[in-house]
Amino acid sequence: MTTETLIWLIPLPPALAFFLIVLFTNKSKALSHTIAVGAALLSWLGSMIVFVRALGVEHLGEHPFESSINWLPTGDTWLKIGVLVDPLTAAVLFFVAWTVLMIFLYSVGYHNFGQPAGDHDHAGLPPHGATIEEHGHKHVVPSIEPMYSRFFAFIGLFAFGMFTLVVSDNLLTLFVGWEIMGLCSYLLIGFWYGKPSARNAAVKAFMTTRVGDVFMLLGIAYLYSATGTLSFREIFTEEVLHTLATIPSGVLGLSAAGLIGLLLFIGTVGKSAQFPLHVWLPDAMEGPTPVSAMIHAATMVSAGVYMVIRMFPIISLDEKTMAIVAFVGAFTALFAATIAVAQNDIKRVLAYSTISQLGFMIAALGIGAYVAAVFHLITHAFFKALLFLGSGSVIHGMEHGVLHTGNHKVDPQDMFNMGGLRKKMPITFWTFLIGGFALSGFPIITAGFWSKDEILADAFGHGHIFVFATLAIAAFMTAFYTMRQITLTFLGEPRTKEAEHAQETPWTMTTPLVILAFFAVTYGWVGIPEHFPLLGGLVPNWLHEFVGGTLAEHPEAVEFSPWPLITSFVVALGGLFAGWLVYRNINSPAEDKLQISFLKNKYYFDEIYDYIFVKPAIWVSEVLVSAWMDKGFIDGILHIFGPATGGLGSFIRNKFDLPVVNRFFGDGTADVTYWFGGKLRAVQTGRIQQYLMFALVVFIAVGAALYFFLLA
Amino acid sequence: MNFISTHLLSTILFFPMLSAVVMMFLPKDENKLFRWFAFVASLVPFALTLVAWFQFKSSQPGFQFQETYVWYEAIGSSLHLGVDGLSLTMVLLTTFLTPLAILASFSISDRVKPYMMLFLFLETGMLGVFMALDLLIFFVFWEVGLVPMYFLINQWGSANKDYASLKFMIYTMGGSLGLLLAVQMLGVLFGTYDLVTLYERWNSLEPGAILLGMSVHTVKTIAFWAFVIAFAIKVPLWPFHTWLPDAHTEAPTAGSMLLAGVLLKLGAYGFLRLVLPLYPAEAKMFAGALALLATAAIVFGAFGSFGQTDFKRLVAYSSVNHMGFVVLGIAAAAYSIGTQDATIALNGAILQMFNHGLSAAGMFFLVGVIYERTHTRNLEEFGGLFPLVPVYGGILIFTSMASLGLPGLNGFVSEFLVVRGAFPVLTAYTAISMLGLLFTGAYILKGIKKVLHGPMNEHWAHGEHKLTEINFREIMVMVPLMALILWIGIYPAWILDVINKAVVMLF
Amino acid sequence: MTGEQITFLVVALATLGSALMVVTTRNLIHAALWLIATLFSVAVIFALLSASFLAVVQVVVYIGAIAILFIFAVMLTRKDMRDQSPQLNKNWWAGALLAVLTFGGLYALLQGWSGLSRTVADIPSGFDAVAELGTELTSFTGYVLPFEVASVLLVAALVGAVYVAFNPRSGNIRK
Amino acid sequence: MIPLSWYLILSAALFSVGLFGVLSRRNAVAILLGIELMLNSVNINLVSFWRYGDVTQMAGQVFAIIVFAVAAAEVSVGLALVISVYRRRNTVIADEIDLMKW
Repeated sequence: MTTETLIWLIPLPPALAFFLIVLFTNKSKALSHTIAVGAALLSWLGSMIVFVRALGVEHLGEHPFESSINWLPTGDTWLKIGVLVDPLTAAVLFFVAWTVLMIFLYSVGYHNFGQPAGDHDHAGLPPHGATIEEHGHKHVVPSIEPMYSRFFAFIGLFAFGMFTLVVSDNLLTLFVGWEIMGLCSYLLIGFWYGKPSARNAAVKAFMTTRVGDVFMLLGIAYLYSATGTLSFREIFTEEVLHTLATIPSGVLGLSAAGLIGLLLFIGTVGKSAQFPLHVWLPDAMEGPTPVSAMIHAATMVSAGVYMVIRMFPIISLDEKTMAIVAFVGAFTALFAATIAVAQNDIKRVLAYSTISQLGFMIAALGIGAYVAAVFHLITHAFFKALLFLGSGSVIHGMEHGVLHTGNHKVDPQDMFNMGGLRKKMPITFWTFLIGGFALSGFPIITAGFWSKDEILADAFGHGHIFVFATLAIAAFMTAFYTMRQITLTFLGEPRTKEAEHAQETPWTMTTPLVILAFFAVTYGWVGIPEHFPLLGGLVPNWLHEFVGGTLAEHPEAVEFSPWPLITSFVVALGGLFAGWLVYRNINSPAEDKLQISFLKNKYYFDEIYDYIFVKPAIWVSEVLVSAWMDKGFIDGILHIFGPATGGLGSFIRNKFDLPVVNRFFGDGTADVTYWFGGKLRAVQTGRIQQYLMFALVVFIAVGAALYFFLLA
Repeated sequence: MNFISTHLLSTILFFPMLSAVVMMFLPKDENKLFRWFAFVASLVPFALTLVAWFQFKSSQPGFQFQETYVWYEAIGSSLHLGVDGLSLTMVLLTTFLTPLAILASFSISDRVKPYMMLFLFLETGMLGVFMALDLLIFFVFWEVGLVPMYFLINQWGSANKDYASLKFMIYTMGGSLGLLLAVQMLGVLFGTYDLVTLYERWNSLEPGAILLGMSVHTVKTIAFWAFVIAFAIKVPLWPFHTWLPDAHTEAPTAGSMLLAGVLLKLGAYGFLRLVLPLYPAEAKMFAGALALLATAAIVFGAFGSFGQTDFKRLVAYSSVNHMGFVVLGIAAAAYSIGTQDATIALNGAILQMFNHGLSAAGMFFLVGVIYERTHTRNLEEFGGLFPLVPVYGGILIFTSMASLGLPGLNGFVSEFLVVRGAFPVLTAYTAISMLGLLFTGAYILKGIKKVLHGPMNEHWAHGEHKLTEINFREIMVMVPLMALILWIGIYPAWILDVINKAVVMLF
Repeated sequence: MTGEQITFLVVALATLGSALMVVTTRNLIHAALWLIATLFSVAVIFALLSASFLAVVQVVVYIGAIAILFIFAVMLTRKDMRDQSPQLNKNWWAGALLAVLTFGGLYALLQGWSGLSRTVADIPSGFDAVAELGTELTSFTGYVLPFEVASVLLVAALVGAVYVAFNPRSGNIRK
Repeated sequence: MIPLSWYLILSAALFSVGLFGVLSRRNAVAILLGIELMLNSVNINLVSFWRYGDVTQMAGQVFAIIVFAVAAAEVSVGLALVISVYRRRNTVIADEIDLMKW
C-alpha cells in the first residue's frame, strides 16, 4: 500500500467503529469495546507505519506525502481536499496515535468492564456500584457503566476527528475534524447528562469554543477569498504569503495576513482554552476521566495549538498579531497557574495546569519559537495524558474505598480526602510522580524539562524578557502546585477511611500509565539542544532538524545561554521543594493558606461572563427579540392592519352601505319584489293543469300578438 | 414509455393531482388504503424525478425536458415547463420530501382522505412553481400551493390554528398582490409571459425608453421591489417573518415538514429565477438592503429561536435563521454578479435551500414525534428523556447537528460556501451574521438540553404517560433524510456539480 | 268525391269520435278502450298515407303495448276506477275553450299557408319505403345517432320506471 | 285524391281533443291518455308531410318512429309515477297532488 493511501485510511477505522457500534453492536459491551480498541489499534498501526516511512524521507518538508481529490465545485475550479504528511504532521501523528490508543485501552478498565451491572444504575448517571454475595456476605463492588458501548462510539468519533484534523492538507477538512471533536467533546462532557452540572458544562464547552469557531470560520473564508485556495502547500508559497502580507485588511491597521492570523488564532483561543475563553475547560471535568485525558491532552486542546502551529507562516507575517499571540499565551500561562494553586479537585488542578501549559506553547509561538512549541505540545500531550489517566486511576481507587465504606458523602476527587495512596496504589503513584515531575520540568531526566527549557531559552534568546519572566513565574507555580497535588494525594498518611481502602486499578488502566510514563521521560531526549553543557550532542537534536524542516526557512537554533538554564533549574526544583514543604503537614482545607476565595473562584470569570454575556443574551432572545420585536412590534403592526381594515369596512358599511345601498337600492327593490311576489303567489296552486293552462294562454296570446304585429 | 419520456415534467407535475382526483372516488373510511395510496402516488413522481435527474445533462445550457401547451393564447401565456440544474434540484427536494411527509402523516386518523388529497394537491402546486417557465403559470402555481396549506393548517392544526392559518394566508396573499402586479406589468409590456423570451428581451430594453408613462428605470425598480417583497415574505426575511413561527407551530407535523422543507424555498427560488436574471442592475443597487435584511433574519432568527420555550417554535425560528443565509448568499451574488464570489455564494445559497429542506423537515418531524406522544411542546415539561428514548435521542442529536451546521453534515457545506462567497463582498454583514451562527449553536443545544439531557422528568417514565420509543415507520421517515444529510455532508459534489454548472451558465 | 276521400272521412270521423270518447267518458277502462279505437283509426290513416310500416308499428306498439299498459295502470289505481264522481275538473270549460282556441288558431294558420295545395306525388317505381327507412335508420350518413339516442332513452325510461314504481314497502331496495 | 289540408285539419282537431283531455280530466291516467292523443296527431302530421313532400326523403317517417319511442318512454315513466304517487298518497286526482305549491 502506498503511503498516501495509508494516510487516507488512518482516520477511517475509528469512524467505522462509531457507526458499527451505534448501528449494530451497541447491545454488546464486549463487542463494542473490541471494535473500538481494534479500530484505535489499526489507526495506531497506520500512523506508526507512516511515521517510520516519513522518517526515511530526506527533506520531507519539501517533498511531503500528499494526495487530494476534488470536493466542492466553485465555478470553474474545484475546492480540493486531501491529506498531507509533512514533518509536523508526522510528529503530531506519532503522539496522537499513542495517546489515543492508550486512552481507548484505559477506558475499558475505567468503565469497569467485567463488573456486574449496578443495583440502581441509570443511563445518564455515573454508576453507583453493585452488591454481590461472596462467601456468604454481601459487599459492594464497582458496577459497569450503563452506557458503556455509547462511550466507545463517542471516543471513536472523537479519534476520527483528531486524525482527520492532523492528516488534512487544508484548512477546511481541518475545520471539519475540529468541529467533529467539538461535537464529541460536547457529547462526552455531557456523557452523564443526567447531572445538571454535566449538561451545563457540555453546553458551555460547546458554546465557548463555538465563539472561537465562528471567528475561525471567518478567517477561513477570508483566507479562501484572498488566496483562492485552502490547501496549506499552496498558501505557504512565498508569492502568496507576500501578497497576504502586503494587502491591508482595513481592520486595526493589520495586514490581511495579520487579520487572518488573528481570526484563526481566536479559534485556537476557544479550542485551546486560552484567556479569555478558558472558562469551559475546568467545567469539562464533568466528563469521565478518559474524556478529560482525550480533551486535554491528546486531542482537542492540542488541536488548537496544532492549528496555530500549522498556520504559523501566516501568523508570523504580522508582528502585531504575533504580539497578541505572545501576550495571550504568556498571560494565560501565569493566570491559569495561579488558579490551579487554590483548587482541591484533583482533576481541576490538572485542568488549570493544562490551560497554563497551553499558554506556554502559544507564547512560544508568539515569540517565534516554532520548534519549541511543537516540542512542548508533544511532551505535554504525553505527560498530561499520563497525569489525567493517573488521576482517573486515583479517583477509581478512591471510589473503590467509597463503595467499601458506603459513605457516599466523601468526594473521591477531593485531594484533602486522600493521602498516603502511594502504598495502596504503587504503580499509579510512580507513574503519576513521573508525570508530575515532567510537568514541573524536573531537570535533565524528564521530557517536560527539555521542552520547557527550550521555550524559556527561546524567549530569553530573542529578547522577549517580559514573556520570559512571566513564563518563569508560571513555571515555578507549576512545580509548586504539582508537588502540592502529589503531596496531598500520595504522601503522608491516609486522611479518610476511604483512602485507607483504596485499591490499585486493573491492568487495563495501569498498562497505559506505564507506557505513557516511558514517553514522558524519554521523549525529551530527542530534542536536547546541541550546545547544552555536557549532554549536548550526545544524542542528535533530531526534533529540531525534523520538525524545523516543515518551514520553508529552517529556523535557527537559539544561542546557548546559561541564564534560562539556571532559571529552569531553579523554578523546577524550587517549586517542587516549596510545594512539598508547605503541604507535607496540611490535612484539611482550613489549614491551607492559599485557599483564597478570589483564586478559588477563578477570579469570578464565570460570574462575570454570566452577567455580561449569558444573561443579556437570554434577555435579548426572550424579551427583546421574541416578546418586544416580533410579538410586540412587528405583529403589532400586522394586527393594526386587521382592525384598520375592519374599521374601514365598518365605516363604509355604516355610512354608505346601510343607508344608501341597503335602504334605498337593496331594501327598496326587495320590498317591491316581495309585494309583487305576495300578490303573485296565489297563482302557484301546485296544480299542474292550471299551470299548463296559464302557459297555453300566454303562448297563444304571445303567438297571436307576434303573428298579427310582425307577420301580418 | 415514450409518452413518459416526452412528457416527463408534466407527468411529474400532474401525477399527484390526478392521484388526488382518483382518490376522491375511493371508498370512504378506508384509512389504510388512503394512506398507502397517497404514499405510493407520491413515490411515482419521485421515481420519475430520479429518471429526470439521471437523464439531465448538467453541462448543457438552457432548460431541458421542455414542454409547451396552449393555455391562454389571447394574452400570450402558455403552459411552458422546463428545468435547469437549479429547478431540478428543487424538484428533487419536493418529490423527495413529499412521500416522507405522507409517511409521517400515517398517524393522522382524522379525515384521512381529504388530508392526503390536500398533500397531493400541495405537491403539484409546489412542483408547478419550480417547473414553470411562464410567469403567469408561475403565479398560478404559486397561489395554488397556498390553498392546500391553508386548509391543512386550518383543519388539522393545533390550538391556535385559526389565527395562524389566517395570518399565513393573508400575509402571503398580500405579498402575492405585488407579484401579480409585476407579472402583469411584464406581460403587458412584452406581450408574452414566457420566461425564456423575457430573459432574452428584458435586458435589451433601452434605458431611455418610456414605458407606461414612466422611465425604464422607475418601472424596473417598482417591479423589482414588488417581486422582492413577495419573495421576502415567503422566504421569510426579517421583518416579514412573524407568520412563520405561528404557521409552523400550528400546522400538523407533516405540514410543517413541507412548509419548511419546500414552501419557504419557493421564495428563494423566486429570487434566483426571476429577480436576479431580470433585474441584475437593481439587484446590485439594492444588494446592501437585501443583505441587511438577511443579516437581520439570521441574527434575530437565532435570537428568537433561543428565546422560545415551545420546541416547535424554536425549530420554526431556526428556519428564519437558516433561510437568512440563503438570502445573504443571493445578496452577495447580486452585488458581485459575474465573479467567482457570486458563483460560490449562489452555490451555497442553493445548496443551503436543499439542505435546509432536509434538516428542517427532519427537525419538524422529530418535534412531531415527541408531541404525538406527550401532547406538549413546552420545553420545560421535558427533561432527561434520553434514557427513555435512546434511538429517538440519537436521531434528534444527529438532525440537530445537521441544523447547527456541523462539519461533516450537509448544513456546513452550504453555510461555508455562503460565508465564503459573501465575505469578500459584504464583509461587515457576514461578520455580523456570525453572531447568528453562534446563536444557532445556542438554540440547538438548548433544545437538546431541555429535551434529552438533565434529570429525568419522572412523569414520562411510568404509567400511562410512559414515553414510547420512536417506531419503525417513524425511523423509516428519518432514515432517507439522515442518509442524504450525511451523504451531502461528506461528498457534496454529486449535487453541487449540477448546481454549480447551472449557476455558471445562468449568471 | 272519390272512394279514397270517403274512406278518409269515415276514418277521420271515427278517429275524432273515439278521441272525444277518450276524453269524456267516465269509466277509465272505457276510456282506455276508446283510445285503442282511436289508435287503430290513426293506423288506418297511416295506411292511407302509404306508410305501411308505420301503420303496422302503430298497431303493434301503440295498441299492443301502450294501450295495454294504460289498462294495467287503471287497474292498479283501482279506487278511482270505481269512483263515479265527475271526471272533469272544475276548470273544464276553460280547457274546452283553450282547445277550441288552439284548433281555431291552427286552422287559421293553415289557411294562410301556401303549401296547403300541394298534391301527392307518385311513389317512384321500385322504391321500397320500408327498406329505405331501415337503411336510413342504421346508416351513419342517416339517422343512426338519433335512433341510438332513442334506444338509450327507452332504456333509461325503463330503468326509471322500475325504480319509481318499485313498491318501497316490499323492502328490496330501500329499507 | 285527398288534399293535404284534410290531414292537417284532422291532426289539428285530434290535437285539440287531446289538449282538452289534458287540461280537463281529473284523473292523472286520463291526462296521460290525452297526451297520447296529442302525440298521435303529431305523427299524422309528420307522415302526411312525408307523403306530400319528397317521398325519397325518409325524415318524416324516421321522426315518427322516434316519436313512438318517446311516447313509449313517456308512458312508462308517467304511469310509473302515477302508480308511485298512488301508493304514497292514495290518489291519482291531479288537483289533489299539489305539494309543489309555494
